[in-house]
Amino acid sequence: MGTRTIIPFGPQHPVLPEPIHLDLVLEDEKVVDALPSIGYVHRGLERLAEVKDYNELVYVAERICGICSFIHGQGYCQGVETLLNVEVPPRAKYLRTIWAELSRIHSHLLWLGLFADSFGFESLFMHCWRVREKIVDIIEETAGGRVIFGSCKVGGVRRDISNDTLKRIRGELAAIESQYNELKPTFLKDASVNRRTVGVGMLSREQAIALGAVGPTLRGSGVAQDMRKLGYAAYKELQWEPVVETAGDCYARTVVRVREVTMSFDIIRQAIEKIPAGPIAVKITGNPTGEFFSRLEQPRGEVVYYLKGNNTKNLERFRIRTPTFANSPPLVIMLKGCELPDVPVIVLTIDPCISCTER
Amino acid sequence: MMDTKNLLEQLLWGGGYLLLAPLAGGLLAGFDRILTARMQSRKGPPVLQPFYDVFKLLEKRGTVVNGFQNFYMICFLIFVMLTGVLFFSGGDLLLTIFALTVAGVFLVLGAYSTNSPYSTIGAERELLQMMAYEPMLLIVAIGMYLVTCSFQVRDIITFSAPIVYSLPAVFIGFIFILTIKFRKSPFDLSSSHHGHQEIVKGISTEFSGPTLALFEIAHWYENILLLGFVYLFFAAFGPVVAVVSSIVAYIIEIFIDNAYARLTWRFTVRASWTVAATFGVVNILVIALLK
Amino acid sequence: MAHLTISKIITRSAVSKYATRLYPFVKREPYKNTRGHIANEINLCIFCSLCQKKCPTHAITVKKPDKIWEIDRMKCIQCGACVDACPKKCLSMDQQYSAPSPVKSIESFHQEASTL
Amino acid sequence: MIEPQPITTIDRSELPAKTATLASQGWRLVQICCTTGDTSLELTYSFDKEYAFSNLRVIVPRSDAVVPSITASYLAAFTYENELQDLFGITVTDLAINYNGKFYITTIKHPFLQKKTNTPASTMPA
Repeated sequence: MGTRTIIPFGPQHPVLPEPIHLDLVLEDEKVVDALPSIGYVHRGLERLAEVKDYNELVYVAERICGICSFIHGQGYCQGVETLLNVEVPPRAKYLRTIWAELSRIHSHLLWLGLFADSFGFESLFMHCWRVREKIVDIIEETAGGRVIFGSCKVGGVRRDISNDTLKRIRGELAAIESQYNELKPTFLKDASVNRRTVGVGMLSREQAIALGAVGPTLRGSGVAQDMRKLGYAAYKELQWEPVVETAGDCYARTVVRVREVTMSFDIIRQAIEKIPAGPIAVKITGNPTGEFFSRLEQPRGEVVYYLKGNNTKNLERFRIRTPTFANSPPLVIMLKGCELPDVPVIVLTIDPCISCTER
Repeated sequence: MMDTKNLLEQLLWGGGYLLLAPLAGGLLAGFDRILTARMQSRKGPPVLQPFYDVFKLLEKRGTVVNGFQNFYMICFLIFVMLTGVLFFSGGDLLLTIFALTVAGVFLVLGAYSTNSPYSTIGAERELLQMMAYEPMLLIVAIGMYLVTCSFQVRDIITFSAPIVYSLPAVFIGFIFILTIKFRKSPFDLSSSHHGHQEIVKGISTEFSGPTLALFEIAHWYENILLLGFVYLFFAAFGPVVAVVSSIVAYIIEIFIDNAYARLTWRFTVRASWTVAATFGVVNILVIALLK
Repeated sequence: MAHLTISKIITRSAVSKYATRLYPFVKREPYKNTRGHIANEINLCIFCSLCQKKCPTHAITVKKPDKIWEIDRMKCIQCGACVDACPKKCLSMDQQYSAPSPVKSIESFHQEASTL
Repeated sequence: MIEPQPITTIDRSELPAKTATLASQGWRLVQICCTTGDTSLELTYSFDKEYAFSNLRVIVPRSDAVVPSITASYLAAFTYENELQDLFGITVTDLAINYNGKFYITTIKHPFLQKKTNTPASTMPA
């Protein structure tokens, strides 16, 4: 047994520049224990709901995180719409689906790049982000911002995408997808990458359920659960199946995300083909009452918004359970017994989004 | 016996190395950064950027955790320079390799002296890396001795036939360990490339300002010395071909750097010993048997 | 298992032009929808202060008696809620980003009395 | 799209037993949420099993804000329960991994228990 050292991992320099801190207890290079601490930049956004008009809160919800921004806004709006008993027009639902999937692609490409960086593959990192940039451009063209869409509102969406633009975007996406396909073999088949991911950070199916893992972390361990199957937005009218891998290691979680990007391209294509004409928003009257758990699938996994209205302009309670928060306990378990160089790799496979967690 | 002309020539080469190696090494580093950037679809910095960086580091205030740190770093630089002088003035190849090891040991001592967990792990990894590449370096020296019947660089360099013809497998093995020596992926273990990976630059974490500048300069000296080894394999083709071959070897290293993920130390040691045992030893046995 | 799977991409990148833009020298044309900064056609403004009420970050201050409309660029999040709310449509979303600044400053628009 | 979201109100003493049953049936812990009332705190424990969604609710008075931990059946609950301790001032007994108030380091103790006030514009986050 070697001497035990505690090596700090974060909050200043974790794999992705976000403030999560892990105290790694090492024996030589073996991690015997990992203790996470968060709360460095907690913003108390949940409390903001109690003093802000429920229409204004969309802007707050979108800014919970810069990467999964759209789905935060969407989840909040869906929650309020349910409390108000409002049905969103079909075109708005499709537009939400398209934007949500665009944001999933850009988030996954961002993750793939950071993941490559975690095992020291700089060129792969750069190339993933080069492809991602094209998606971000499409987002800016359609929504006005690179990552903050500002497009959702209670009752629908704030801006339309014309059918001509949608057709052109479909063509652009095909070109982007072929660029993306060039990168796939490096994640899936490259010997040096596989050596760093296969068999690293094991999480069994039973552990994943018991520890409350969500999203690709859960699906990488063989549980076919994707909240899009709940049928919000336009998902129930489109053809798709949750991506599942059974190995439960870092490689499986990578494969889940790699395949999900392809699936998102496909979902957008279907949505562009099927999108109906019509209004994009309905008028909102009244105040939210009752309580509702709005559950959506973010790029990082299931996100839960608990909304409780008391028939005033402000919500009584707005609680956000972000995917990274749920994936932290599995992370601690995965880290036990790994080697130091595997720490960044394992931390990244849950796709940590600390700004979400520090809502 | 050493006559005056010979001595003068040695002094010239040794002095020339001391003066020109940092220039060439810095330019090489600048070229490396541009080529790496282009491989990543970026434009990259100007070719003189490494010099700007070092001058900037030299201007900064030095912060040290332990007074010995600077002493060790200066020793590291001096020993790398000494090694280079030994090599370029046509000295003993074996002595060169051992002097280079001593230089490496000073670097490790410097990293250990800071007591930081990151540099301690970096230093441990550096030692493991030295373990990994040493056998192959020795095989290079032995192989050259078997071919040329001398350990003296001045004899090896004037040998009539290209050494790479006799030692092709040893050359491949040498290129393999060059990746470790150049601190490039997949073997950049002791100083991770980016500041935000698990050991935060590892061995050089606690060096800053002028001390870090010395580290960079030593690295330039070291790179030129290592390319000198490559030169030896091609010396008989004439200086132009040999220099071009060395540069091509460097480009191959940059390519490998950009095409691989970083691997772990266990794999590094296993792989480099396997390469040394197969490529190196087999090549040497063949040479020995044919003699 | 395969080696050098990325070699085709990096070789092609090495010999072709880089994908990055040399930003301060080369600027991309903003899109029509790009949310850059809020502009105010101050002479049309009626100082109803609806924008001030709707602004989620309280970046806008309307001083009706002085006919001054102020925006704190550092607080503004470019959501466009004020543009949606404006009854006279004098507020608009400009496509250029507001310039970065080391200090917080409030931009003031003052309506000349003569234009009314 | 509205799925049934049943909420069963139980007494806090029943909590460990109920969650143990759910855990053995393979339900996944989705979240624990606390809503502050004037005199009471309302805790909601949400579970999921193959898209089915179910909740347990425990209401405790503010003056006696103590609940048993469910980390015996759901280890992952430690993050939520530490959050309850740090933000809502609830004492969670038998907590497996207890940060003792250091999970969130806040300037105000138990910030979510503070009275709702209309934040003046000057203190709004920029």
